[in-house]
Amino acid sequence: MKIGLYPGCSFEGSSREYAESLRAIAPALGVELEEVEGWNCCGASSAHSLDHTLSLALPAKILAQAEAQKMEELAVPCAACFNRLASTRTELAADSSVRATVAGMINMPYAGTTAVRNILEVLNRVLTPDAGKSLPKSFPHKVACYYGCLLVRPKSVVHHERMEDPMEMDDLMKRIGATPIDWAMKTECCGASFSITRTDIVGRLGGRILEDAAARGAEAIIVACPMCHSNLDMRRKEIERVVGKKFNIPVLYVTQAIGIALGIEPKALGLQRHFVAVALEGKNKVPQNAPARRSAAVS
Amino acid sequence: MFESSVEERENSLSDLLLRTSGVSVQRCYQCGKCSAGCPAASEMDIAPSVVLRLLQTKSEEAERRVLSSYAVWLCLACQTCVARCPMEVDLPKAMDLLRAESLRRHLVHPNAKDIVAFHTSFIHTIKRFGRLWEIGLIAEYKLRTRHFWQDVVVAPVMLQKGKLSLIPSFHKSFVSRIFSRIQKQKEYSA
Amino acid sequence: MSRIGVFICHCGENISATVDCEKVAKTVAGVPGVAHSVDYKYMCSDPGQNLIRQAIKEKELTGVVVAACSPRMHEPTFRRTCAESGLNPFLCEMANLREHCSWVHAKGDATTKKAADLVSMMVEKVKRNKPLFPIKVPVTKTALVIGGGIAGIQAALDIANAGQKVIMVEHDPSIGGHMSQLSETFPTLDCSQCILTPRMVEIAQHQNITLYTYAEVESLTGFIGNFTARIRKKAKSIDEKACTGCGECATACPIKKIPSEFNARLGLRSAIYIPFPQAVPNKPVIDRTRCSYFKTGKCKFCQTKCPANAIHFDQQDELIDIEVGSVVVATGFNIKETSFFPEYGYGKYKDVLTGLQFERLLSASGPTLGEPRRPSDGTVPKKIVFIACAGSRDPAKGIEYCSKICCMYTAKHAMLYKHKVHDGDAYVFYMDIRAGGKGYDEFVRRAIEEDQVNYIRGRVSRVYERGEKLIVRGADTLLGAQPVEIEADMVVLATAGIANDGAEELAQKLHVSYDAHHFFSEAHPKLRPVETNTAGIFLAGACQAPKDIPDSVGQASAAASKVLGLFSADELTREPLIAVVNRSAPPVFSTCVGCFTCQTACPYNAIEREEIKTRDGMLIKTVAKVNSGLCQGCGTCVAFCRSKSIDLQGYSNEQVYAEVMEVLA
Amino acid sequence: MDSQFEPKILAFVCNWCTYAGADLTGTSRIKYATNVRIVRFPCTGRIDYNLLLRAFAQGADGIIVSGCHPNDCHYTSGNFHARRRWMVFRQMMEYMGIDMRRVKFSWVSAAEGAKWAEVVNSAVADVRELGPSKAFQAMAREVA
Repeated sequence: MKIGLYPGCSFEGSSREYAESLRAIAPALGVELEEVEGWNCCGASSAHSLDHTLSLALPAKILAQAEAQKMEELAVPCAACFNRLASTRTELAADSSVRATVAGMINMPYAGTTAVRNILEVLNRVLTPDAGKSLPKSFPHKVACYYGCLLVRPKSVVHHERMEDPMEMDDLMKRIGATPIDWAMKTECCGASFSITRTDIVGRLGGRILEDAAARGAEAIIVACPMCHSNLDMRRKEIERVVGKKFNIPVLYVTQAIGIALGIEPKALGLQRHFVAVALEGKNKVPQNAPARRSAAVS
Repeated sequence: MFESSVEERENSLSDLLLRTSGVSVQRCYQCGKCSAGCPAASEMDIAPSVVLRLLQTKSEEAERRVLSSYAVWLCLACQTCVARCPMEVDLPKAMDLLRAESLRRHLVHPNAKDIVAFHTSFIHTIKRFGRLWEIGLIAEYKLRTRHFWQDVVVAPVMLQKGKLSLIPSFHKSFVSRIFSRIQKQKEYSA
Repeated sequence: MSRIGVFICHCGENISATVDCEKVAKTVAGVPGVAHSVDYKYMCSDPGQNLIRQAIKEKELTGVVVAACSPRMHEPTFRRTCAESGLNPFLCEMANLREHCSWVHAKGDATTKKAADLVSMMVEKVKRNKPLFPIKVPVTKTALVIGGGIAGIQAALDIANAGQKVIMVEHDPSIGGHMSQLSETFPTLDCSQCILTPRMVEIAQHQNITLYTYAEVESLTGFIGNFTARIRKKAKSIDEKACTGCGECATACPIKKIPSEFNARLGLRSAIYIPFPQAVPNKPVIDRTRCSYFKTGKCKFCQTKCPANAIHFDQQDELIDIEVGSVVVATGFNIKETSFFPEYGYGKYKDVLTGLQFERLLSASGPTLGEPRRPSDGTVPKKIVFIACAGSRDPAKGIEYCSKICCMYTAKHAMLYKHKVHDGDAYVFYMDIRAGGKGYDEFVRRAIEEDQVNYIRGRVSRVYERGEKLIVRGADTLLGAQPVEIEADMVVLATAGIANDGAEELAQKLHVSYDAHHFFSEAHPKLRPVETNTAGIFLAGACQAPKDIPDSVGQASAAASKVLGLFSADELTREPLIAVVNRSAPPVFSTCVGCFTCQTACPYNAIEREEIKTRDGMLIKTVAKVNSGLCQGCGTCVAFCRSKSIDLQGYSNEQVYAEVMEVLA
Repeated sequence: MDSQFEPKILAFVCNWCTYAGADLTGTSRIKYATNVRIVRFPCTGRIDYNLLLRAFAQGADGIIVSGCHPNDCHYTSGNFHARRRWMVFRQMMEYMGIDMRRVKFSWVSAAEGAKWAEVVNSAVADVRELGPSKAFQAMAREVA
């Protein structure tokens, strides 16, 4: 399957391992990723916090570029970027006059023909249940799937029918042999946008999440969002300070978990980049060599 | 304590909200479900549902209270409130507009200066490089806020773990042009 | 040649002030066919009416036009006057000179001219009026009551005690409805079953009442006074005559793990079961969807154990046609399940209950014998949170309306809990307390002041499990909406009251209208609250909207009195202003070509097919025929008829065309 | 000063809503133009639109058709049928050269006395604008 890719800024910096792990598993899953040329930042929470037009123009530019490259679908690994792009797409679809203004701003034609997909949608499509069977059930770990806010809300943009209790990541994990736990913090906010400005809030909110996951015996928290990851991993010290407790539970990107299951060696998945050490290993850990990958490959 | 006035004003914030973003604050029947679910409510000086109540009064004083509140800046845009609101009042959308107004009317709450500084720095880096460059962002943020010692722990580790790039991936791009176009249009409409 | 008499009324000054009545009388006197034209100060007064009576006799009038006030005011008066002097009342029409002319126009020629026009229009109409005779329809003095809850029971008893026959159809194995599930009732806290069961028994024993349980209305045809209902008696697989209700069968039944409907799924029942100890009738039924014999063809344990060998696996559904004169719909309501609230735990937390489930926990006949215990581990909850408006007043979830009963039963629940668990804490999250009703607000105050139930004004955002506890995240809107977090042992949702499943289909079977939420609609929200828009069909209880017991009982008695009023005469008299299909001599018989467009147009299914046959039964043609009992005289069919074969008595094509032509002439 | 044109307006109304509404206009003594003549029907559903044609042919200058508001019909659905049939029929009338501004379709309930006066007055005003309805009459005469 060939699909467009909008990496998003963090892919080049704070969430490198996400990029690495995604690129590492892609061939094994038979996914070919085509990057949006000369992509720009989506504006994140800052743009829509200060300037509505800007918060539309930046994502619109990205979508317009994707259209120019004839992409039918655009995979967006970062949940925050996904949400900005999807929101923009919805708002522009709803109002032709806004569409016109924004097209003027970015000085590019915009039709809204490119669909926006988050990483879970994409992975669930390639790792279909039967494809899943052919996957090694070799990630035998108890995991807490953490979705956060932006993969499931708001209704008007994401149209998620199990908004309060999403399951798609849990399903993915089951397919690679993990046992996802039923926990309460799946979609509670981690305070992402205050990572730098109000670290104390991040500490409190992140604390609630880690506590529940740990209390229910999860060996790892699985995420699909660089913001969530940096808050729960990089900000671990602050969290521990606020909660007054130590947690050694690692936080993995969904792509890393799959990578481990596929037997891809840790370095290629960027596990060493985490602040909280990842001790998890795949069952029948295959040494990194081509045949192993091919055997795991699904087309 | 302020007295809520009943006198109807032209171009009250609630009218503005309805016109520009289609959010009707009058729909709110003050059940408080938003405040109950809001992860930042405990930090806020005015709870989300109270923000709506103040806007419902349409009184100048109430609106000033909203625009100069810390609450509007503490909204995480996590969308929990609107997701569960029985009347489907899109608070996060309203918050965006309220922040913009708060800036425009120079009513930003003192404690919110850092948050504003962060957002501004963020947008500046994008304007300059088209993409986010963490070090650039942090640097500018620190200059704006003088929080020089914050994150001295994290940053080096990030560097060493290769999570920070010292040179921005430079895309002298169209983005700065987008900014100027928006600026022009603003002056035009103003 | 018709001889029309015209009588112009001054109505004191009301008409004559702006209309020159004499002039009108003179002008109209000139209209061909007018044999008599006078004006008088008060036509509705005795002397005025006498003028009419005399003229009819002396001038041998064939029609009368009274030009006075609105016909909606005095038409009956003057038609009676005519009838008294031997003129068919339907040969009398009124011209509305007051409301439609003198009161709305200034004095002047234009006004007088209009008055004259209005009168001559009526003259032209009356010339074409035909003598009509009131329609008499016989009344079958038996009422069908659908639903055996408190509303149905009340209506049935009222009708039966007044000496009329009642047939009650209940869809469950026992009558009693939701009230039989309740523990104690607000605001007096008397035990629900204690006041209900005697009435249930009375139903079963009343000589005027025939009871069909485990039965449904298959169809309803006919019209007021003359309905035919087809009842499906579902096979109970039991010979009710033989069965003694000993209950051996239920004990014998190996399938015992079926969630009990009566206990709101908190208790279990067997596949052959009596829903609850006080059930009426107190005979079991076999739930064929669960019974292992019906599923696998093996078992029959119950049959072998039955001392009366009353169990018949081969029993079939039975269809019964009954004649009834009137119908009372009392099918009640239902409640939303907790699964409606993902944010409150998707119905996956065992200790998040609906109000009805909590009633069962409080009820002495319930699964815990009246002790509130957690379904999860059987412990007594020490801290319990009640959430009002769970689903009601929630447009986002598709229910805008207030369910009306929740405020009161929530107060009752909290109160009863405190009575049973003295050291327990009860919290109620509410938006408004709607306690309108005799002694209701006092009741709520008692819960707050005497029983120290903690009322917190605010909606709950989320409920989730942490260990043994349920974490309830709410806000106190009276304290600036500051967040409140309660570690509860049990959460009770006052879920919305909704229409019963199948309400829509039933409404369509009965041809009664229903609202967007499938509650049945009354004919008029204020002045006709128990009638439906179909004559002879009445509403009682929560099938119309969520109601508490007093309201349901009140409406039931009201419906009963409507039925009794209908049954007070042997015949119904109806105005003959109805549609008719023309008939003519052979070989045409009727200009109707049998396209039956009229049938699709008629709101009352009043149009039937009639086959015209030769003596030796050969079909000549099929034509439309109006059922005079069903037709309400709207005339829609007339407008639809392509061959102008169907016409409306009193508003015939001929009549209205004549009116129009006259005024434009 | 020349006398202004006084149009002949016919009003076909239902007995339960608009006729009663017009009664209320009377009892509340609200004044309106004398040009209108009301013809009473049980329900707008009863109105056969050929009657409108005949009326125009006979020299009516304008016609008002008025009944119960949607869902308020005494016969539950009569007014809907009227409306639906009207949609079809109006095209035919236009085709026959009748200026549709001469026909006013309105909903006046038994409680809307004032509204009835407005309906009549605006109808009279509009038709006065248009002047006498000649064209169609002429045509009708030819056909006859």
